Amino acid sequence: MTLSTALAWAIDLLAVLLLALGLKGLSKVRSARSANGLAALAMGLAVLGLLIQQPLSAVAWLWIVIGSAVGGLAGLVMARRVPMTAMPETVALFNGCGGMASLLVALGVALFGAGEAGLVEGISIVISVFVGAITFTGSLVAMGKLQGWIDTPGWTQSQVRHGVNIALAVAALVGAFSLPADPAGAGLWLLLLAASLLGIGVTLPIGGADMPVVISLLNSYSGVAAAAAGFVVGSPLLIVAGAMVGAAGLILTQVMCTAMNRSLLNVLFGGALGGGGGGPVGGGGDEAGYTRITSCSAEECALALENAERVVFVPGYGLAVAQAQHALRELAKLLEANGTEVTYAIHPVAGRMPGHMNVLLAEADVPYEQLVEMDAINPEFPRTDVVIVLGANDVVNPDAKTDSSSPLYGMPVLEVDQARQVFVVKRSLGAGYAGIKNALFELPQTAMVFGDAKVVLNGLASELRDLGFGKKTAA
Amino acid sequence: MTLSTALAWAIDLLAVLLLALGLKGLSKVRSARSANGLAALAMGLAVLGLLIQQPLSAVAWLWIVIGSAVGGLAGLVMARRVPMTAMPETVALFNGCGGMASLLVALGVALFGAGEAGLVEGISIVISVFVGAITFTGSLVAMGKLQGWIDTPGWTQSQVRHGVNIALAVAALVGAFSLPADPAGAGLWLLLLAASLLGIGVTLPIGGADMPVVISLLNSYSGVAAAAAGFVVGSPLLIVAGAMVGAAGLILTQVMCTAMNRSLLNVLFGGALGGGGGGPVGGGGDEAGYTRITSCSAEECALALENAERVVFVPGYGLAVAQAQHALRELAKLLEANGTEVTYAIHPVAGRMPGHMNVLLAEADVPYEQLVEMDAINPEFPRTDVVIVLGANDVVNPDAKTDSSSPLYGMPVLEVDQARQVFVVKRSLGAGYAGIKNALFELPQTAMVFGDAKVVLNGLASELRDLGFGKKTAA
Amino acid sequence: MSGLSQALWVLLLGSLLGLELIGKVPPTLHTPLMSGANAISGITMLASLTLISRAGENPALLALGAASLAFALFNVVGGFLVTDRMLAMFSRKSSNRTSSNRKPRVER
Amino acid sequence: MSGLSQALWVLLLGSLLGLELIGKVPPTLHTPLMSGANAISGITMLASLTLISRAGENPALLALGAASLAFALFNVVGGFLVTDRMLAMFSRKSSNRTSSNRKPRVER
Ligand SMILES: NC(=O)c1ccc[n+]([C@@H]2O[C@H](COP(=O)([O-])OP(=O)(O)OC[C@H]3O[C@@H](n4cnc5c(N)ncnc54)[C@H](OP(=O)(O)O)[C@@H]3O)[C@@H](O)[C@H]2O)c1
Ligand SMILES: NC(=O)c1ccc[n+]([C@@H]2O[C@H](COP(=O)([O-])OP(=O)(O)OC[C@H]3O[C@@H](n4cnc5c(N)ncnc54)[C@H](OP(=O)(O)O)[C@@H]3O)[C@@H](O)[C@H]2O)c1
Repeated sequence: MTLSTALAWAIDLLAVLLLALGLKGLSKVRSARSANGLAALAMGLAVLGLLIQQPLSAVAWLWIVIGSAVGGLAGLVMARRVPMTAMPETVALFNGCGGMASLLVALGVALFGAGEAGLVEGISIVISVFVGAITFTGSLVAMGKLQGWIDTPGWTQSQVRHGVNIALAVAALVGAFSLPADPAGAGLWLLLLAASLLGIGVTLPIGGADMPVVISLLNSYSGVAAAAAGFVVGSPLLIVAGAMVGAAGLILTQVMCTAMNRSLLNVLFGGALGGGGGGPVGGGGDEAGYTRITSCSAEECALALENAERVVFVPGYGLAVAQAQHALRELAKLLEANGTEVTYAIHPVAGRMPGHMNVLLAEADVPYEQLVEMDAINPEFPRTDVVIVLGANDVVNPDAKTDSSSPLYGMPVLEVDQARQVFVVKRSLGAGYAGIKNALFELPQTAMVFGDAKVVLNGLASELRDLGFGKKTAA
Repeated sequence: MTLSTALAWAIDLLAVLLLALGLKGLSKVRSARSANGLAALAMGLAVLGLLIQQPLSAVAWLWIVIGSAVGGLAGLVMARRVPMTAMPETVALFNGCGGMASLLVALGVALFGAGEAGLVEGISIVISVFVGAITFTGSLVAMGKLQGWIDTPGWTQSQVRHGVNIALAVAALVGAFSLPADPAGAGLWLLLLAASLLGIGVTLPIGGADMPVVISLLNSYSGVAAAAAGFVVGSPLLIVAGAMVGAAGLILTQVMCTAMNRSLLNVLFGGALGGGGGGPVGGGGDEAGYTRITSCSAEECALALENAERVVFVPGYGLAVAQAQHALRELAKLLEANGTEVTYAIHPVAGRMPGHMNVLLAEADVPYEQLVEMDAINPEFPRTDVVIVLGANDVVNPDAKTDSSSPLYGMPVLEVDQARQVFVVKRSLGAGYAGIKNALFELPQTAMVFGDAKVVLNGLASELRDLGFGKKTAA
Repeated sequence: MSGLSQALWVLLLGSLLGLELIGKVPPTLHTPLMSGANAISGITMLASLTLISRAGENPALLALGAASLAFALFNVVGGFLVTDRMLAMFSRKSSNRTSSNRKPRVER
Repeated sequence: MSGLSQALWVLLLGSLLGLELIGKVPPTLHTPLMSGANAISGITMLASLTLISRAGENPALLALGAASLAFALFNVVGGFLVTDRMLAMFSRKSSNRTSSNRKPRVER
């Protein structure tokens, strides 16, 4: 063991330690931000350890600089520019590129024989290519669906897709088995093509609303791809880090499913769910089945707000879609200026990604103290005068508590039905993500205010101004 | 990779998985017992994996059978026979033997060159011998002190011991460094001797009451010794399992220290603490400093019990020492037969080992439902008529809540001072483990009943029988 | 003990560690954790660097390696930055007290 | 990747795993956990077995190995049994309801 090997080894060791600490810290609110920094530091260290150990030619350095500059800069710009609400698709894109990187390495080794040619390396190459390709195409499809660029074709909702996917998997397997005989031959390309198509075929049928789960799963895959690449180039650090991320991603996927009351199998093989899930502009769906609905105008709602002392806003997916967070903030300011107590009830899985509402309202400069978590606000509803539900549906469905046959049964919800008066702002009687009726809409204390969330909020604000609100602050 | 190697490898893998699951499960009440079985199964698997891989001659088998029979049988008998209350010393003995096993393997390899002779093996042998010897002698001393066979010599409480221990450590180092030149020479014996003495020198000054912590630490060491033995014979399974136990033991040691409000450094280098810590028959100590003490006879106490509707017993270390658990159970039965509600308040660190009181009372057939954990019983004290504190002291000290200068400050205690009447049964005004005064004894509602716990309890029972208790059940 | 068996041990232990590290994550942290873990999976850039270092004078291999490196670094740099941005949002404690007293902004 | 470096990786990862596995242990379980972990540390019997298998015809080595095996098995067998005995005490739920209604035993 030379000095530089020993040093490199110590650095690798430290890097793994820091990575583990980083992953651990990321799962706790307090430490999350510094843990992220720690993980980044660990990555830097790992690169350092590698560079110490491997002598590089000038040409190699040139290519490294070019590659880093392009990738790093693109990442930097992307990370700065992208709007907060587009986080899931951004993560999907990053993730896909990670898978692509593992894939390219494996291709390089296979095509040009830049590694040992043992059985282990062979298997590792197959895994790297297979998982890397699935991760890449799957992530891109996930991103496309979240952005609304890609629709869910009809045939993917039928049983046909299972047949297609199985055929693709078999094709990939055939390619994989013909690899040992001819590492750089047609088998490789068959494997690559089949895996790429499989990534599309598996992700395409899944509803846009389930995408965070899928992305988390694909993220776990990209860890596996990294570990496989570790076997290909013989780097224990890469194996450890890849395995760690792969396993952690799996757990996170499971945790996410539990949080939104679904099973992973159902997400993967159950097809798209709910009316609102197809894309960010989704909605509509089955309006039948409601009787006893009271609807009211923005004016009536404004009158109720005028007399209220305590108002709670419940933002949901619809608010995000309508991009109405700023309008909401303006309305809240008017009320506050008038002495009304305003808070926001944040359900953990409101919206389409975990933490969606925190991010959304933080973007509109809502003071952090006014965002109240579900467990803290539920006991407060009985002494609340007016609740305004803004494009939320499932997260305020009282059936989740009472009706054991409901698909939502067991999911903790915001108990807005306890409040004196409830206004529900949405465009129609359409269902939410879970695609089911909401008993809240039929309660006597509930009134529907139909319309786009942003339009209604702006309307409410101008009604209030007409009532003399906001004069003082505007002066 | 032949088939048997692959099989052995898969078995090893499974064994590590089960070991990890076992360790994890052991830290949760529900799963603890099955987790223990899982870990045992894993050990069996590991042995199987090894036997598959290594062909053994008939002679080898003979020796294996002899060794297993002797060790296994002794372990079986010991585990069956030993009284529950002697658990810490039993664990210490087992642990010491584990260290001895690693030590013997390393000696065998060093003396007869039964392994490769690289630097790594050399270092591993040194570590195995060093840690193994410390574990062995340290554990035996710990056991001796817990059994009351070994006293704490005066000089070990002075600073001299640090000098002696440092000298021993240096001697061990000298021996270690002379090993590479002559693996089977004097250096080996110097290392062995110095390490053995060091184990004694480090453990001897520590008070008997701190022994559980020390045993847990030594247990962690025996994990390290096993991992080192893994390097010596080149077994990754051994390395993993040893490292896992070593690390887990360290964490457990830390957790135990926290539970009894001490720091590990203080335990290791602070010397014996408290009057009652010297051995199981300890006690006595500083009786000065109390004024306003009310003492009363067993008769008066019995009268109070006669009129009580709710009685709570608080067992402590003194009850264990007096072996009075059966006497307590008899008294409780008399009261219950009379319709009195009887419960036992279990403080997590009452006694001298974690869970001491559960084990003690379970041995006397006290129904499980009557054992109430601290957090559950504390709110009940205000509506309790009579509390009888039996040889407990620190765990009922109200200063822990109020006096920030107290060494107990911050430790959660049983709030018996909230009850209407408190009787404290102990032999004198002597201090407990922490060696401090107890403000409880001076409270107006407290009365002391001086005497050995067993004697007092028997006295109370006969007083109650004189008052006509137990007639019905006896009939 | 062979290199492969050891590498597999490393794989197994790394996975077990990963399983243990993520315990109870509050839902608000799911997205940042996902994105942070994703950034870490960009560690595959080590493989890209190794490929480049082994490429010698082979231009195709060098280009392939550089492309792989670019993809990986895009993942890493973007991932960490975006995670940090998100976490900054989550932890903005009471720093907006003042901004809530500012004059209402003109609506866009 | 050399054998040593890999063995050290295994050591490191095993330790990290051990650190993670033990989380919050209720005090009543400290003793059983200690004793269970202690039994596991008797895994060193694998080394004893290896020593015996490599001893060939060397009687001293065979005896040493057998002694080591005996010590280790004493640790393992005794450790697991004693842990089980303890845990049986902790979890005896309400099975004593009946025994509490038995006639009082004669005091010893
Ligand atoms: N947070 C996550 O990580 C996550 C991830 C995946 C799935 N989910 C699931 O998503 C659901 C979230 O519940 P949620 O209450 O927030 O949403 P939801 O139940 O999906 O309901 C959203 C409602 O918003 C309305 N809406 C849509 N566009 C609108 C617009 N422009 N203006 C006003 N209203 C609009 C829709 O009704 P109209 O069509 O009638 O307007 C719809 O009923 C839960 O079931 C959760 O499990 C959450
Ligand atoms: N559970 C654990 O794992 C563990 C381990 C190590 C240390 N500790 C520590 O030990 C302490 C436990 O508190 P504790 O209240 O149970 O015990 P304690 O504070 O040590 O007090 C025990 C009392 O029992 C009395 N006693 C001794 N022999 C007796 C006899 N034969 N009959 C009647 N009374 C007798 C003693 O007073 P007299 O001498 O006046 O009779 C002494 O004051 C805590 O400080 C804890 O941190 C616990």
